Amino acid sequence: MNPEFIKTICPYCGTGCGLIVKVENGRIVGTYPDREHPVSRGTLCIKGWFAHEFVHHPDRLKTPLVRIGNRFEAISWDEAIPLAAEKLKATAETYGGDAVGGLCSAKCTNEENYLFQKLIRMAFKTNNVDHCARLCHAPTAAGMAQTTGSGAMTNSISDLAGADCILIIGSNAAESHPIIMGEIYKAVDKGATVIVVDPRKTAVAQNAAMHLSINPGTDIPLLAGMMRHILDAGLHDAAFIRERMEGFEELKNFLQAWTVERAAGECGIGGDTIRNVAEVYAKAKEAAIVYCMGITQHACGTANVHAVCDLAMLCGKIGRDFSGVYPLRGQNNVQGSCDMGGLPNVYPGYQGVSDPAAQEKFQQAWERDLSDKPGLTLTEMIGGAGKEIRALYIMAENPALSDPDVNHVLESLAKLDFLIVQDIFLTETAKFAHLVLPAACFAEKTGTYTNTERRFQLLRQAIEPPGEAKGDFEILCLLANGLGIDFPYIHPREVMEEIASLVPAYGGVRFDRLERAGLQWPCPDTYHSGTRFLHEHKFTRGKGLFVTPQYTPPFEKPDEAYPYYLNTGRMFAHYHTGTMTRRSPFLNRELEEPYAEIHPEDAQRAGIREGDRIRITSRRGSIVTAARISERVAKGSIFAPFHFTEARANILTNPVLDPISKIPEFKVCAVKVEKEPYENQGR
Amino acid sequence: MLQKVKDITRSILAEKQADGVLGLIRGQWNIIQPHVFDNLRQVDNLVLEPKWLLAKMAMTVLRSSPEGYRLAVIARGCDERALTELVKRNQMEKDRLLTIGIACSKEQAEICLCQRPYPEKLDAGEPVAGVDPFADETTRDLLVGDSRARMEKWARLLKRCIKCYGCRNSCPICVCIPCKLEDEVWVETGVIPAEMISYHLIRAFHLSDTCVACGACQEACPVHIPLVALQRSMREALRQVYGYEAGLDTEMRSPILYDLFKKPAAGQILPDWINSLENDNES
Amino acid sequence: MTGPGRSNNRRTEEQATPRMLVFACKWCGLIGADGAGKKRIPLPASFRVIPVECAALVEPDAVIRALASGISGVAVLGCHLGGCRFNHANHAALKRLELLKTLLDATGIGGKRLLLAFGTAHEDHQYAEVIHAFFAELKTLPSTDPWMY
Amino acid sequence: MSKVAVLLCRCFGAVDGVIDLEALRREAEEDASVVSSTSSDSLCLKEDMEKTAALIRDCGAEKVVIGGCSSLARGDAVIGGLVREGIKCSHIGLVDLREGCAWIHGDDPHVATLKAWNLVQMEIAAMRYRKASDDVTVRVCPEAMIVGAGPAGLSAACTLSRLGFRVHLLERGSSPGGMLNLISHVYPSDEKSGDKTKKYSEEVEKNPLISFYPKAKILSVRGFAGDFKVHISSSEGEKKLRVGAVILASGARVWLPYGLYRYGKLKHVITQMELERQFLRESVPIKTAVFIQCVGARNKDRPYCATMCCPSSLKNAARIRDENPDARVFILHRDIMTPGSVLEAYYRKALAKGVQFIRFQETNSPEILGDERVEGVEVFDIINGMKREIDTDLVVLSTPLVPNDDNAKLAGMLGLELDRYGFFPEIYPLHPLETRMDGVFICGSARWPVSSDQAMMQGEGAAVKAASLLGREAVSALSLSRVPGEKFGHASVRAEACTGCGNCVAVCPFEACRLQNTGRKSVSRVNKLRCKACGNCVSACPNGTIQLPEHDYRAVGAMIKQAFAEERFK
Repeated sequence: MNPEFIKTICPYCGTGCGLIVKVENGRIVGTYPDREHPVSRGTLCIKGWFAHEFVHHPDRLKTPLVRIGNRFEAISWDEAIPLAAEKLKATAETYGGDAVGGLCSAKCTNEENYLFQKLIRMAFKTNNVDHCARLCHAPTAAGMAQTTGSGAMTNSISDLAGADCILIIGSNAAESHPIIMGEIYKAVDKGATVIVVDPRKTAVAQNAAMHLSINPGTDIPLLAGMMRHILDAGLHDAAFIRERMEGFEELKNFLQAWTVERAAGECGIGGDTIRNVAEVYAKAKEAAIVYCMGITQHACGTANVHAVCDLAMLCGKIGRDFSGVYPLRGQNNVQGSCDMGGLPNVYPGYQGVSDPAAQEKFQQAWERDLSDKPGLTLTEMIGGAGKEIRALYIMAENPALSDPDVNHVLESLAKLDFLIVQDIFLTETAKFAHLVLPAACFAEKTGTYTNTERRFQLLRQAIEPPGEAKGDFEILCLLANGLGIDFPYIHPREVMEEIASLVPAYGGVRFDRLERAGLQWPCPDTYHSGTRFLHEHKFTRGKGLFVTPQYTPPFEKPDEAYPYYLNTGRMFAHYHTGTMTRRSPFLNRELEEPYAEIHPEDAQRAGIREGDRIRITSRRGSIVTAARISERVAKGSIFAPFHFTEARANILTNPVLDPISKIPEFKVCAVKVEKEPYENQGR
Repeated sequence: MLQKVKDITRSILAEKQADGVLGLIRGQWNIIQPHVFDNLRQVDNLVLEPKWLLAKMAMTVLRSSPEGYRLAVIARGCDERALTELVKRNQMEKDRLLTIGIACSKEQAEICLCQRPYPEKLDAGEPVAGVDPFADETTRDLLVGDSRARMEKWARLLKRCIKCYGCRNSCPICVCIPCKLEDEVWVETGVIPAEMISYHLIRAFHLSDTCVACGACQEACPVHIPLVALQRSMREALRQVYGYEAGLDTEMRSPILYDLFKKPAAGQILPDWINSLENDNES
Repeated sequence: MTGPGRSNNRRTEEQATPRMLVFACKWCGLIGADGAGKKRIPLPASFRVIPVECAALVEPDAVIRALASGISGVAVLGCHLGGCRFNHANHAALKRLELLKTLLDATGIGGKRLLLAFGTAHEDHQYAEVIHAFFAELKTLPSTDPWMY
Repeated sequence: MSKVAVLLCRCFGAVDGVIDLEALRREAEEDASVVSSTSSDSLCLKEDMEKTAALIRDCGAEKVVIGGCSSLARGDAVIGGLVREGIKCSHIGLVDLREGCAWIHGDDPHVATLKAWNLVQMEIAAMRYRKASDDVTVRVCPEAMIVGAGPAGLSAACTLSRLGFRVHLLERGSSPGGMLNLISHVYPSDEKSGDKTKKYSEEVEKNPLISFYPKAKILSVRGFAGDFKVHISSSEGEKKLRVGAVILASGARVWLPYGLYRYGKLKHVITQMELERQFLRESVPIKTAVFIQCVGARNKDRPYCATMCCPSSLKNAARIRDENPDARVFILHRDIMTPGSVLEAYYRKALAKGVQFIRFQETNSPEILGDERVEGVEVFDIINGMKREIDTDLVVLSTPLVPNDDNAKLAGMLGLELDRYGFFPEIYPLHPLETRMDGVFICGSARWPVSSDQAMMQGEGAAVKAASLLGREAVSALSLSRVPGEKFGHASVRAEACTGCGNCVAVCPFEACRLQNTGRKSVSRVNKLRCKACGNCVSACPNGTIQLPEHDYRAVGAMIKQAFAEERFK
């Protein structure tokens, strides 16, 4: 009768806060913050406090479903697994292994991701494995790997509290990473200066000492302008550059072209502001750069990341306590799923597939021949659906809402020969599936998550999955056996041991070491206590590299036909495609309907009033949503959150890709706005 | 103190004074969590730290328990006061509740700026003297002095609010379902910072006569808003004007709900004929 | 109603004329308002009257809501203490709203933004006086702009 | 969403002389919930009213927003007219555009129009959330309980029984008569008080409709107008009564001035009542007597005038002179209070009979001379400005009537409050003899010290008021109203959201709320017949569970939101 309290990890953002769920009679009845958790320390955001609400939602998938005509029919696991295996095998036999693709998930545990990519790579001898990191921090992984050798947050979240200057670029941490914002406020209370670069006046910007409302997509000009001024004023850390960096001359040459005035012109702000910000940053004893989707989701996302790293390295503000570069990962385990090799070009631990040594190592360990050809990325797989890709296995992803130009995505998904979707709800994507496998949510499985500060944390099973649903771990093992691969694992613990043996940086990670507070990688052996910050004496790649960031202006600029910039993003009560949050009554109450923010002057011109229904149209499609008149957006800009299936902001977004990381340009496209006719106002 | 609490717990369970004792247990993986002790063996793992408000949990345990179930709660001063307030608001029955009062340490009292770091019914531990919250510089900064400067200070702090509802969720006395803070009439939904004036002032005012200054809200705030300071002024006003303090006694009734003809409020000048009214209507 | 409830009252800049909301009890304040109208006593225009059955019906939350919507001051006009047709109802209102003033003072918004007039505005001239005086008072108070966003 | 019709009244130029009503009308039409927006010359005129009603029916509007004059002017009349046309009172919103806008902002038509638009907008927005309270009807129990068988109670009982209602007459003592039993004559008729009581007590005895309960005590009262459940005990034991109305005629008591004028120490310092008792027993001729007025009255403790002490002194002083024409009788007074033609004549009669009047000041009150016994009185006469010594062996102190000690208890049971002195007040000067509790009426000295004939008059009045309630077959909660139109409404509770905290029970001035245990939790219940819709519970409720449907919090929120909405008449 007594309630049980189980310590676990929040399933939402990359902060990885500690939750304690209260279980009564096999049901989760409440969530409490974990007072002893190293990151959240007894606090939670709105999503965390109500994380239990979706778990027992009646919409949860309880049995495998197979498509028959236009409807789904429940089948048993005994039918589902052979069906899946047979279809995948047939596809591989007919079209070759490269016609099969797999999307693993940033929502699943490290062990599951590891198994997923292992399954795809082993069974089909292909590297067509990717996941939604492609849509958020692929540029970070690529860009930071080039500059520092390690595509992860250099420091720990708690380090932010010790910084004297925090430069936040393109992150609305207050809504997307609230607990991290708390650390920033700690620094503010100690006297730190917070500078926010964001076209929108976000909640973060409202609380900052300085807010730079730059034109969308002009991050490189701004950072280049800052670097130029730092160089001109001699504020750079010459000793650091001499000892630890390379490529300085190239950078200097590049900066020749970027006078502060030119930068200011591009950004639409004053040159003195840029000088001022540059000085504040460079002169601060400890300075941190926090960035997020505002940097990465551009067609020049990787170059943006380069520019950010260049600035930090130019001032020597990296590789020590407090100072560093803090990319904020968006999903609870997006760091982990990248680490576990859920990317088409690398094995677990970022060991390149085209690196013969790595290939050899994994071939030996897995006892199968592996492909040395980098696989297709998520965007390429979706784009090539029905062509190069004939069968797709999607584990807990929802590209029908999250990918750019979703109208096109939907068309592509419909073209697939066979689509398996493994999820906890019948998502928009699952509706296209031929086979739907019911999976377990965070409270129903054991495993590890890696949060944005590279901390492996233990997820503990609190309750059993509903109905016949199974943990992804179990499903993967079943499917592997169906495909004739031996996955002899009984517990995720064993998978973790296998990972530790294959990836040196995770060599010391064991479940029993994670019980109390988790471990931050690199952790090479079982005596190592984890690494609080990276690049202390030397960069992971040896010397740090200045990469010159090549500026590409946003692909689509407002013109006469489409006069507004569209910016997409999150809002605080919802999370990504809303699969979980919109099924949580409390969170959904906070915001039930989609909206788009528009500046009062623009609204007045278009005759739009608060709450009116408006139609936003881009070259790719249009959505109808409610207008919210707000000075948070700049004049000439529209902001729309992308959580809503009834007004998918990603119908509008532009699928133009970053050449290196293949991330689409989510943050900028051109749209037009009209008020819906009176009869459609729905009043 | 720990030993004494364990002894009392054992004797309560042995003598069947209560069917369960709510306290903290050091469980598997060294995790400390609330627990209802109902057999003597478990009592060995009982711990008292960290400070963890159990009042609301006691309420939920009593609600889902059969009739006649009696629960003992290991209660700090604030816990006891919160329980008293819950009893006053009919959220639990007084005779089904027993408390094992423990005193807080001086350090804890200083962290909480607690005026009464001990329960009225003290069973274990030495009570330490209370702290005057208004002697604390941060509190004074927020509540005393130039009002314009104070307004800016509060605005700056409250502007951080990310509307996590942690303050409400962790409050031992907030029991309403639904809550006014969830209603778009009172607090704009879907926007952060939460409307500063309405969210925080409505929350603060709803607790004006029930807040026991336990500090749970402040501890749960991810953005470090000094929420307890918001209550202090009202608590102090009620204490000075009416001699009322929340949670001391179930018989002590809130002056804004009862005895309404009595002295209205500080600073309110009444016409002199009112005086006779007060005197005549003591009953 | 679509979209989240949001107020149109938000002030974008410092306003020369304070905006005032009057909750007038039907049995006193409203009679005063009527009388002032009949006598055609000129009053500043930026106040709005919401008639209520009794001052006790004015929820403190509504006062907070009004201040949060960019209204500079709220006046509650009720009957004489002891002269309420609902027994002690206006005493209850007084005690509640006085306590609210404490909170407004503590946060620096200023308790003076809430005017409680019990029985002083049931006649036309008194009503006009109360409105004028409150306007004058509000003009001296610092703006609440830091609280608006 | 409800459909709203907006009716604007030009009031023959009184409104549209300042406010641009046409612009207002056009703007209102734009509003999504408005189905019709019209203006007319004068809504309160019969022809316009009929036209309007037809128009509302035609456009299918459920709710009406009227922009015109204030409710005190013709607003209530317009509402009344529409109610007669079949529109629910709570579905009509009145916006005061004349007194509340046009006439006070006549100097700036532009601003006034803007404000008027805001006011109309506020009401349109609020209308969306206003609902009508559910009404309940109870059968009226055609019986009355009268508390106190003094002159007021007796006359009330006889009047009611003559009107055909059953009456339960409760008396604290053992026989009817009340204070009349303590005095010998009554002023101004100088009748014997016994005669006066007699005709009533005979009727009480004979009339089968009147049950008399001597030595009665009220143990509890529950219920509401039309159906009170009273538990009493009397010499015949305990009994439960069901009555439709209660008339409170419990009277008052005499204040004894211990500590003043050495009362209680000197034998011949007596009160008016003791003098009456002497007269009742056997009249002893009195040679000299000094009456001192306002003893313990009209001072800081009891600032009121008890109204019956001056005439009583006049009565007794005159009587002493009548019985002994040589007697020297003085009345020391601060002011002689004899209002009205009858009492003024009564005063002149006493004057003519040779009663002497000396006026003193409150700050310089008379002093009793003599150590062992009364030898005289020293008084500073402010009329001729000198100190006077009056030889006398009898001093009669005129003391006021004060409330009964158990008034508070009685008030508590009936859900009444006492006034600042402890008497039972009337709800409002406009509603004499009615209390704040519907179905409870007051008369006689329980309400205010009065003479016996006034008490009887009030008794009859209260009886008639009670009869108007008892004569109804049934009452509905909304019909229990004293103002034109329907009652405002009453509070209602959403049981599923109620936390049972009891705040509403604590603050309700009428004990209309109580907690009901529904298994796991307590839930507040509102007695609709007791509820007066003051809204105190609404403000005290922590989560808005208890609401007045006519004044829903969402309506208030909407009004606040619209109060200074976008200013569009640029």
